Amino acid sequence: MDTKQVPESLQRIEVQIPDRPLWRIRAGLLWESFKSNWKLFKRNRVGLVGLVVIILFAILGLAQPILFATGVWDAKIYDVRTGNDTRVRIAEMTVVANVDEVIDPTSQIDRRRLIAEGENVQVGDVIQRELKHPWPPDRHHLLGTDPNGSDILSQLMYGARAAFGLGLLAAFVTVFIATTVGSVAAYFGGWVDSFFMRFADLLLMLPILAVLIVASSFGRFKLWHLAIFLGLLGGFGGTAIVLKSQALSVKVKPFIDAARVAGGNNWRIVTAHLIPNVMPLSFLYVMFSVTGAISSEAVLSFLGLLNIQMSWGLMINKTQSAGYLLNPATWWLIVPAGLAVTLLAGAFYLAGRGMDEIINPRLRNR
Amino acid sequence: MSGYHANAFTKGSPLGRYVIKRFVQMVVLFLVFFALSWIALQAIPGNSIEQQLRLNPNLPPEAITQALARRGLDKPPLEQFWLYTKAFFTGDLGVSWSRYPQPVSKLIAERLPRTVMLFSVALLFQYLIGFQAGKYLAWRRNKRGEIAITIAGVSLFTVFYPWFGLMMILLFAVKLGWVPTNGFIVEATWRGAPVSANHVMVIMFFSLLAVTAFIGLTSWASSRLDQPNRRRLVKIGAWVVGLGGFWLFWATNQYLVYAKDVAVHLVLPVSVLTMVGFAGVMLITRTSMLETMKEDFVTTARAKGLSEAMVRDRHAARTALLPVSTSLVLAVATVIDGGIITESIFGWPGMGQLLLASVVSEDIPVALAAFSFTGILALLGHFAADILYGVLDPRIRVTSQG
Amino acid sequence: MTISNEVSNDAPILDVRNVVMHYRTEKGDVSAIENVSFSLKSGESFGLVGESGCGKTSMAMALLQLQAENATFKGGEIVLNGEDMLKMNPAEVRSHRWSDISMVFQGAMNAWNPVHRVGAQIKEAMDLHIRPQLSHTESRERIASLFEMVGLDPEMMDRYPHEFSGGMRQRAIIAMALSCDPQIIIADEPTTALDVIVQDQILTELKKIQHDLGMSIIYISHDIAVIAEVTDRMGVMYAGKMVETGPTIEVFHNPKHPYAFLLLSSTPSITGPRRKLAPLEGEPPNLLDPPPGCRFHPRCPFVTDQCRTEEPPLAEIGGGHRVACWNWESVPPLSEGLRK
Amino acid sequence: MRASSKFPWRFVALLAVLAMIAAACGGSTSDTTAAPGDDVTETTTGTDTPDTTMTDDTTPPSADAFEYKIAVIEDFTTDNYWTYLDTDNSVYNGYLLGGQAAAVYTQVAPSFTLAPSLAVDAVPPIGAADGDNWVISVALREGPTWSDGEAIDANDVAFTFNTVKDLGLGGNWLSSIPLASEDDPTTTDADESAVGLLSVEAADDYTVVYTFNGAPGLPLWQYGAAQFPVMPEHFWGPIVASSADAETFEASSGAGAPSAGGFTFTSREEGAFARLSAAPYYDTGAKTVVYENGAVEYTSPDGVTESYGGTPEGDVVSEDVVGPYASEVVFTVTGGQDQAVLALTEGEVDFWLTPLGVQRGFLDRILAEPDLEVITNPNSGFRYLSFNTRKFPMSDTAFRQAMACMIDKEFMANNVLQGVAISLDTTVPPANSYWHNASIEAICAGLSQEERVAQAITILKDAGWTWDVEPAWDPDNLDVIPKGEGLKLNGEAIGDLTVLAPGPGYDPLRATYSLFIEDWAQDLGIPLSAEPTGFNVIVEKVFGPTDWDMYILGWGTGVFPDYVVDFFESSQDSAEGGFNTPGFKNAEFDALAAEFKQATELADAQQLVFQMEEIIATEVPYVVLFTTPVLEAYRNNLSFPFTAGLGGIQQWNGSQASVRSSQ
Repeated sequence: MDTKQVPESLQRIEVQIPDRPLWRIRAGLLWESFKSNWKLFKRNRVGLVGLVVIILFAILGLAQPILFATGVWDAKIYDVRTGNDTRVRIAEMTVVANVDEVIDPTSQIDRRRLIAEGENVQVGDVIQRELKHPWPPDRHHLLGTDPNGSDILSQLMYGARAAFGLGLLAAFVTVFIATTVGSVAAYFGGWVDSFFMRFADLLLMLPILAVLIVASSFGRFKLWHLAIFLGLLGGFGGTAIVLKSQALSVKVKPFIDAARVAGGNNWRIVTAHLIPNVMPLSFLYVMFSVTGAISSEAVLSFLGLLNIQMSWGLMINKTQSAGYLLNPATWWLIVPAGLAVTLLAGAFYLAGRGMDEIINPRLRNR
Repeated sequence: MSGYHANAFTKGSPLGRYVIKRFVQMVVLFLVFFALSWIALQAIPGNSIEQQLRLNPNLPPEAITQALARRGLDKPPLEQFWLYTKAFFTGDLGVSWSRYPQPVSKLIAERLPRTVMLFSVALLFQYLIGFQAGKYLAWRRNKRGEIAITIAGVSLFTVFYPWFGLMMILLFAVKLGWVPTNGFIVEATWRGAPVSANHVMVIMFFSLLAVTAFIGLTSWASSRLDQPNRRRLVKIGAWVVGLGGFWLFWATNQYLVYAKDVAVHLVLPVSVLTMVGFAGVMLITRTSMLETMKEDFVTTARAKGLSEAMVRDRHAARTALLPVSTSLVLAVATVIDGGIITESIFGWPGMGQLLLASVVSEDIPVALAAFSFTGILALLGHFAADILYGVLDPRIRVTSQG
Repeated sequence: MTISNEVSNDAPILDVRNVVMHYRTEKGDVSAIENVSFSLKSGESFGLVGESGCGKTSMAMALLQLQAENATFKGGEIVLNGEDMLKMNPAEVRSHRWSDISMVFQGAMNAWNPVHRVGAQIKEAMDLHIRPQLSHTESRERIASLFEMVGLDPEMMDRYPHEFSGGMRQRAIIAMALSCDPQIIIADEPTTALDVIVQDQILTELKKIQHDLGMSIIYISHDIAVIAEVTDRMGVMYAGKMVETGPTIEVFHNPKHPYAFLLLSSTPSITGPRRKLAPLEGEPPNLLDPPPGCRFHPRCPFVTDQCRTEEPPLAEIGGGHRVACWNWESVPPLSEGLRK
Repeated sequence: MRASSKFPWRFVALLAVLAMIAAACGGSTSDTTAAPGDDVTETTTGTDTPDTTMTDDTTPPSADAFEYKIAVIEDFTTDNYWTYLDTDNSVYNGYLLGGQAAAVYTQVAPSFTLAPSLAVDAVPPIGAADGDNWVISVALREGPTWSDGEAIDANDVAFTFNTVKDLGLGGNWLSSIPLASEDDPTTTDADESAVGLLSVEAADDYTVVYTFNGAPGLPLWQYGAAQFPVMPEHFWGPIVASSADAETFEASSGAGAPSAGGFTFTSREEGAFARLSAAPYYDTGAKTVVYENGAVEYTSPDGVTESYGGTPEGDVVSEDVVGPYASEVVFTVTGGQDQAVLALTEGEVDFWLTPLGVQRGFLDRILAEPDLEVITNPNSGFRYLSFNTRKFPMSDTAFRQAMACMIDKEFMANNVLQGVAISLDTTVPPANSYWHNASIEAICAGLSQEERVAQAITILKDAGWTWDVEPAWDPDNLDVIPKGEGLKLNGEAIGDLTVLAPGPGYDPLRATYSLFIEDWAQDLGIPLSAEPTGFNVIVEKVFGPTDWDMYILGWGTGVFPDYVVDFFESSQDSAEGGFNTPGFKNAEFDALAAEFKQATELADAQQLVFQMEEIIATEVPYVVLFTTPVLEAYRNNLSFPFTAGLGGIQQWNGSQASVRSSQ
């Protein structure tokens, strides 16, 4: 339709005096806007795909404590740290000279492997042999076990919780700081603005990965330290700049002047008027920050630089250091974890993009 | 009627003032960055010497004190900082602690060409492909395939990169065996080579730069030609001459066999970097294009009877190029940081690996030099991005002066 | 006030016949242009007036085939020099754009691409349409003369749009619109964003150019006063329909459609006769679900039962003045105003 | 107007030309700048081809000459032997450069038997007192030469010592050349009485005189100064003379340095590869046979047979006729372990030298190749839990013993860390057979979980510990229920304790172990929590201030067990810069340690080590946890003189001079 702006001179606007309490009107409006936004979001398949994946991972993360609590899983076997399936799987195997000759890998074994594992036998011997970890997926371990005999699915679930915890904490710290900094800088301008913006420049300058490596060298760098650190970097850095420009566009709106004329003090104007209007965009950046945080953690863990008990990145790191990395035969050690990082980070990003098309008026095509 | 110059850059003094102001800001920022980096690196528990010598029980304790003294670590921290800063700003980057006593500048000179080689090629492909893909994606908005391409693009953009790289190695290097798994040269080829690998890479880089610059600039210039036919001819000519010249240059080059070896090793890392990086460029371009396409001037261009391709390329894309080119400049500035993972995965001994190793081994002179290098690159990158923005968007030129 | 222009009696160069255009949206079809017809003769100026959202800009865009992607034509034809534009393929349409119909856009700032020089943007159109192609020098000379014609310093052609003031940009747009010697110029709110003095200058400029070059202009505006000032004939659109059309003097002084009547009553006129101002109450209808019968009936003070069910045809009432209203005879003369 | 229409053309043309020029110059500038600054690449990648040295007629028959291709996963950082032995002492530099030094005495693979190399006497002479000092004079053989034909003589030995002393070289030189304290410029007044080398002089061309400031024992003399690496004076002398200080000297290139080991360093491309070329070797053709009892039978190239380290008895462990057989040793630097395995399986290299050992996960891929062989050997090192005995409750012996009792090493090795860890009870591993005290058994060894809990409770009770809630084994749940609570010694409760251990990203084995230790301690009511901590942080903490509780780390050790003294002697307290991190103080141990340092007979030293180990096993300042096997993989056309031995083939740089190819 004709979207061009035309003075409203030809129209007459009727003002209704509300007879309901203000909060109900507000709640109603909020609900309405949520409903219409949800409709828009739903139409955007991309965002929906992201949301579905996020929910799936949330379920995965929540399932683990339930499995332990209900006794479906025994902590001695399924604990991600000390869990260890000590059941013994015995196979009777003939010793051969080379696995290439092996027709049935469950009944024949390379003599060199036995030598490497400290047993000296001759070709042709038949031995009783315990199947060593990692075990391929079976009904006890849906995604198999790792070289230490602990369950991959359980680790994956734990990792999901770690990723959510880290990602969301980092994102909220980022957005909390960025919203505050952005609004304050936009509203007060002057040296406050200069200070924060130069500080943001400084943070943008940092080689992020290198800085994280330095930070993780401090030895006792825990997951939540990382989350807050990432949150600070993002919150005072790039996100603050984006949100400041949003706050600037809100600041020039008439209702801010009105509030000022009405005698609102600065702080109240910032908290009651500026920040709420920057909020929608902030929420968008929550999504993108989560993506960044999850990837950062995974990279650091992958490089073996974080001293944490379990995470998806660490699962890959452990696979690599134990020598199972480029081995298609033990795919369950490397594929689920890598895929999980990719999917969850991607899902938050997709959901963010979905929201972007709603929140960012420049992208709306209607 | 030669020349109505409205170009703000020729007006001199306001821009000059702007540059000076920015330069002063940059210097201050760098000093803060430098000091903070030093403090952070210094604050890491332990030190390089402890790491090297502490775990040899046969060593007398004097060995450690002596090693510390030789590196100036026996002095109080503030004095160390002062001495180091003084030397740094007079051009002396000091000697490495973990590879004592090799000069830091030598280590960097050794690593830098490799990183530049890898990432210049990768960035070239990323931006060429990403920009084109983003253009088409925006143009196809809400059409079939857009969602699929977007999801594929986002997946590549957010893929857990180290893992993805390893999977690609597994597929293309291990299973299919098409490309080498890692490294940048093969010993057998280089045995008795009359030239160092860095030398060959420098030549490769500049020849590539020359060809890219030639083709790019000629194509750009051709868009100013009036007749479509001549325009096409010049464009094709540029490619033929550029690539032909490139071929001729290398076909007759005595180092061809070495360059080929490096090129073969470049294939996989560059492909993976391109796959991961182009998606980001594509998404930026798409967003930027979508914004641009809502502008009235795109309608104007259509009303003028321009073909869709011309509207897209000359008007929508030209304007959408702004954020993309800015991101290119910033990408160049973060190459070393990004190199950490890529270089670790593909065994490419460049600046990224040097940075990682130096931080892990607490080799402060090397780490600080690498940090400073990235910091300077980032500062110059931001500066260049601003200037570039001004060049590409005439609206900014005026405001940046005022 | 009258405009002295020879109006040729030749066959119309542009004939819009019963065009129906809908926008397809999530919520349903929006009937944006419903059965609109008008024609334009060579050298004639025609005005389209109406509230925002009445379909006049959609109509203008339809003339250049620049309608939004979700627009569909349900019927009618737009005949340009004997060819129906609705039946042309995109390449044919493009060849007619600017060379036959050019446009002066509303909001001149945004109509220019900020990253190209103004001259280059004009030259781009000329390179495309003028055959044989002009040399570089020739193009620049032509642009210079166009600039002089619209009252701009020729040196300005090497500047960027943001270096122009609003009025200058609009002049430059006019220069660009003229650059390929089109038969028709569509001026879509050519003066809306400008201040009054500049508005007047631009309109005068346009009139002069039309006079000098003898081209046809379609003015589109929500401001009936502007239309009255510069056109020979005009049409009033309401909710996607043409409700009244005729010679400008006739319509302006003697509106017979209640909407036109109310519109004119609500507009103070310096040039026209004194009259009482009356407000236009209510809002335009939702075009997703237009009211049955006459689309104006919910707001119409002269409404009858017939209006609510039957759609009035656009009927001739004499002197080329046509009105789509069952009760046009009840509409009082403008000078009397609306009796409450 | 014309001008502006042509402008971009000119601009483009100009830029294109400039770029081409830049391309051309880019090459030439780097050419000229590289040459002076970088002697290394200039001389090494230059035209002096290795073929000229190959054609030298003193090299072994080139009939089976082959390239010995080795993969390494980390780059070499220097080509200067002096620098390598100072602080650039990475194992990789060792692989590359370690073979080029000569030595007066040496240890023979794989039995580590002490044997003469340059020296004439089968065992190092004891020497005699000379006033306050102790003087040992060693006669050298005439005949050994550097690869460039220069004789290796007493001047080289003295030169090496003087260079280290005069230039003040540090790092690991000081562990090979124990300078007397008075002459050590960095030492203040402390420890001046410690025995060290005062001087090494050449009495004549083939007599070296070592002067100590006191009587040296085995650690200082036979397993110390007698084995220090000797460098060629004729090559390094001029460089030393022109070097202002140690830094300049160590920054110089070692390319072209003559070698005493069959290979010389030829070239290196940073981050890619390095090469050694076969060179004339004075010992080529010599035959060394090592017997089961450690005795060595050596037949020189001219057929003279001698034996060292006892009379040959039992089976032959290794028989080796020295080459070099390979024409080149080519090291390829691969990006990581996976890439090294790929290089191995794809036939690009013959052997993978890795101090980490081949990880178990790689076995599948290696064994898929019929021409690859895998061997396993014990590692010379151990991982351990250390208690801070300066602090309560770790200061209580019963507490430490109870903890040690709870730690079920067999369970960990067999069930949890299957095959990647071998349970260990002593700091000297069984594979170091001469020094290993086989009679030592860990506390509670062989007991079940249930018995361990009971035993630990008894140990604690006997020492006066009490509980609010006493732990008990619940046979139904096979677990300790209830867990202990309120553990006290004479009313003194235990505060929260932390065990620092590397995170799973650094070492999954120790990380896992620490979690189990946490569980076991909590069973007893000890409020212990495992904290994954960066390696550098643990090191800084435990060698620095003494406010930690427990930690888990590992030691890589040599064969000669003088480290036992370093780790537990009270004068070596880490608070004072030593290696005794537990702060262990035991008069009996200190006495044995002092005696050990003065011992000159192997048998005496052996008994002393046995006794010291017993004290450690009872007092448990360390709980020795486990060691890891070293897996190595090589192409089976290679033949090594031996494949079984402590530390594996890599302990001997991949037996560069003795390896043969069956092709």
